[in-house]
Amino acid sequence: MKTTCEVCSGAIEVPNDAIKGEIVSCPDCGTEYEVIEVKEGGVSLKPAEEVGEDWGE
Amino acid sequence: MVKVGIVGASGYVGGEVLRLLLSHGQVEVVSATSRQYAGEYVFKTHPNLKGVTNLQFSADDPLKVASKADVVFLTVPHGLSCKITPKLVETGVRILDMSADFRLKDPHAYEKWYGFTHPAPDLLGKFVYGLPELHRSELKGAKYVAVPGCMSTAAIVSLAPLAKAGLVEKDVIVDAKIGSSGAGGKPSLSTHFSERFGVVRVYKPVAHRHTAEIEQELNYVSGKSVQVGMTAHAVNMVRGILTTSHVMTSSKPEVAMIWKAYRGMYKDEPFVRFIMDKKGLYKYPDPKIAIGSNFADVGFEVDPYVNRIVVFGAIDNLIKGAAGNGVQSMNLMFGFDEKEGLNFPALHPV
Amino acid sequence: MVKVGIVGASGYVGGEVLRLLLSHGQVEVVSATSRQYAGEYVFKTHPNLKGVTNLQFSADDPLKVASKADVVFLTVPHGLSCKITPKLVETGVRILDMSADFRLKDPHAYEKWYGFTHPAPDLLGKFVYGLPELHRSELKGAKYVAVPGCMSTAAIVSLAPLAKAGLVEKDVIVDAKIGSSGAGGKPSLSTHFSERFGVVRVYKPVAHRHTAEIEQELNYVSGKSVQVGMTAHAVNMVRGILTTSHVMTSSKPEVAMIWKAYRGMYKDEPFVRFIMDKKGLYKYPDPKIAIGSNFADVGFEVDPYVNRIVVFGAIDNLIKGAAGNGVQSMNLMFGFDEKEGLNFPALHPV
Repeated sequence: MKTTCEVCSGAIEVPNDAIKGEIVSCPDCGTEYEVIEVKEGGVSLKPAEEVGEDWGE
Repeated sequence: MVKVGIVGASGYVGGEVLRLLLSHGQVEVVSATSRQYAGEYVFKTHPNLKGVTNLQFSADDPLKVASKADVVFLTVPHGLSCKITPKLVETGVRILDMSADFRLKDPHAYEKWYGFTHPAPDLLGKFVYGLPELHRSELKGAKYVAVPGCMSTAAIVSLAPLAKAGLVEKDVIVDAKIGSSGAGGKPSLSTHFSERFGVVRVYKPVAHRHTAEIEQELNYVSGKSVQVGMTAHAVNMVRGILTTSHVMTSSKPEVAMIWKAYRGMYKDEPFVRFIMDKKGLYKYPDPKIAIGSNFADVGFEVDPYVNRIVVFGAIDNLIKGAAGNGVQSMNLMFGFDEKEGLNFPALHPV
Repeated sequence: MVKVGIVGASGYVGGEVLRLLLSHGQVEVVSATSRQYAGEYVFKTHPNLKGVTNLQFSADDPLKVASKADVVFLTVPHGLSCKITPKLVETGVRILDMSADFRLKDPHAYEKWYGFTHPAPDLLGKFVYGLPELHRSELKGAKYVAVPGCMSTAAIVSLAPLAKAGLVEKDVIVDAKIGSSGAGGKPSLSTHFSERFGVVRVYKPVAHRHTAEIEQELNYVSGKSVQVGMTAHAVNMVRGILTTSHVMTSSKPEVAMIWKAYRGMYKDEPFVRFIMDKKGLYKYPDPKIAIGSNFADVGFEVDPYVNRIVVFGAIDNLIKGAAGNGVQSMNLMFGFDEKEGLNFPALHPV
C-alpha cells in the first residue's frame, strides 16, 4: 500500500501485511511512522516518537 | 557507435572520462591524446585501467582528433581550451569542454573572476552549461557543452530548488570542503604527503572562481540576482566534495515548503538523492557514500534560532563534479539513455 | 608544590590533563581516579605515558581526592559534574571543571541548550569561564573555574576581537571542522574506522550546545547580544579543530580596522598566534600546525564582494580546547607563570 509522508510528501511503501504497531519509515527523509490502523486497501499512520542520539562532544 | 576523442587524456579528469567511456555501450574511443605520454599505454598513467584496455595515448593534435571523432572531450587546462576550441568549432565536431573557458555567459565575468580577456566571446552563447538537472532540454541535441566546475556542481544542485522557489533572499555563504584530487596530478609542496595529510587547509577564503558559475545558475533558476560568498578548504580525502551552504532567511524557514521546492524540482532526477535520515551514520550528505558514483547527494536542516537553512551537497568531484556531468551531457546530446555508462552505485565502505 | 587531583582521569581529556601536569614544575599529582581502572598503571589506558610515570589510577571518591589535594580537575561527563561539584565546593578545595555544567551564567540556558534543569544554579555565578584571553584578571586567584568547550574556544578566541571592536553587527555563522578525539574514547559504529575514515560528516547541523558559550562570551566582550548559527562537521583527523566563521558586515570591511582590533586585544597574549601569510602552505590557520601545542591560531580574510569577514581559528582540541585551557587557568589561579607546563611548540609535520 502507498501512503504519503507528512514531512516531505515522499511516497512510503507500506507492506500489504502490515500490522498495528509496526514501524515504517519514509525513504527520503527518514521520518518514522507507527501503523495505527489497517483497513481494506488503506492504512493510517502516526509519527513515532524520536529517540535522540548522543554524538558525544 | 559514436566516435569519441579525448584531448588531454593523461590528467585525472581525462583519465576519468576515459574510464567511463570504456564501459559505455554506445561509444568508441578513437583517440586519447597526450603530448607527454604519446605512444604509451594509457594504463601507464591510469593504472586502474590495466586489464581494461591496451589503448595507447595518441599524439594527434586537436584538429586531427576532430577529424576522426563525432564528439571531443576537451580536458585541457583553463586558458588553453579557449585557444583550441574556436578552431575545433570550425570543423563542426561536437565539443564537451571540461575547462572553465566557456562556462560563463558574460565575457566581462572572465575579466572579473579569471583575470583575462576572453579571446572568443562570441562563442560563449553557443555553449550549454553541462548540468542536466538545470539544462536538460537545452542539452538534448546540443553541439557545444561547457561542463561545470566540481564545487559549483555540488553547490548549484543543492541550492537550485531553494533559489527557484524564491527562498534564497539574501547572500548565500558556501563553505566547501574538497579532496586532493581536485587539484590534479601535478606534484608540489602543497601536495607533498607529509604536508597535505590531515590538513584543514583554507586554500581560497574568498573570491573563488566557481562563485561566478554558482551565481549565474542560481540567477538562471530564480530570475533574481543572488550573491555568493564562498570559502574553500582542502581536507583529508582524495575524492569528494561537501558544500555546506548557509542560506539566511527573513522569516522562520518552513520544512514543508523546503521539501516541496526539492521534490518539485528533483522528483524524477536519475542522479539526485535526498540523504536525510533521523537515525544512523548518514543523516546528511557525506562524500563517504557518494564516492565512485555519479550521484549528487542533497540534504538540509532548518535553524529557526537564527532563521537559517543549512544546505548540504556531496559528490565525487571527479565523477559528478567533472567526467560524470560530461558523459551525462553527452548522453543527452546524442539521445542515449541518460544513465548509460553512469549507472553504478557508490563504493561503501571506501 | 601544589597538590592536584584528577577525578575521572581515564578519558582522553583526563589523560591530557595528566600528561601536562606530569611535566609541570610546580604541582604534584596526588590522585588520578578511575572507577573502571582503579589500581592499574595509568599508562594502561594512556600508553603515551609509559616510561614517564608509574602512577596508578586510584579508587578515591571525589571527596577523598579533595581531602588530599589543593585543587581538583573534574574530568567527568556532563550532567555528572553538577552532582559532584556542590559537595566538592563544601570542602573548600579549588575546582577546575572540564564539563559544560558550570560554563553558562544563565540557568535557563541549560534548559534551552542542554535540556535539563540545573541542580545548583546558585553556584553558576561562582565559576569563572576558563578562557585566559578574555578572563585573565578574574582567573587570578579564582577558586572555581569552568573550562570552555573545545569548539567554543576556537570560535571565541578568533571572533572576540571583532566583537569587542563592534565589528560583529549581525548573526555570525560558525562552520566548524573537528577531529575524532573530540568524541572521546568510547567506541561506537560512528567511530568504527571503516565508517569514520575519510568522512566529512555533518554531525550537528544546527543548535550545537557550544553556541550558548560562544554567544555568552561574545556578548561579554561586545556588550551587545550576538546570535550564532553553528554547523559542526567531523572530518578526517584525530586531533584538531578549525572554525570558519562568516561575519556579515553592513559596509565594506576595512583590513586596517580588523588588524587594529586583533592587535589591540591580543598584543601580548602568550598563546595566540596570527597565522596570516601571503605565500607558503600555511597562509591561514590550520590545525596541522597547531596540534601538540597550546596555541590558538587566528587569521581572517575580507570579502568586499558580499561584505563579509571570514575568520579562522585553529587549535588542538585536547590541549587549548580542554586540558591546556585548564592548566593555563590553574597557573593563573595559583600565580604561577602562565606558560608553566604549556611552553612547548606544536609538532610538524604530524
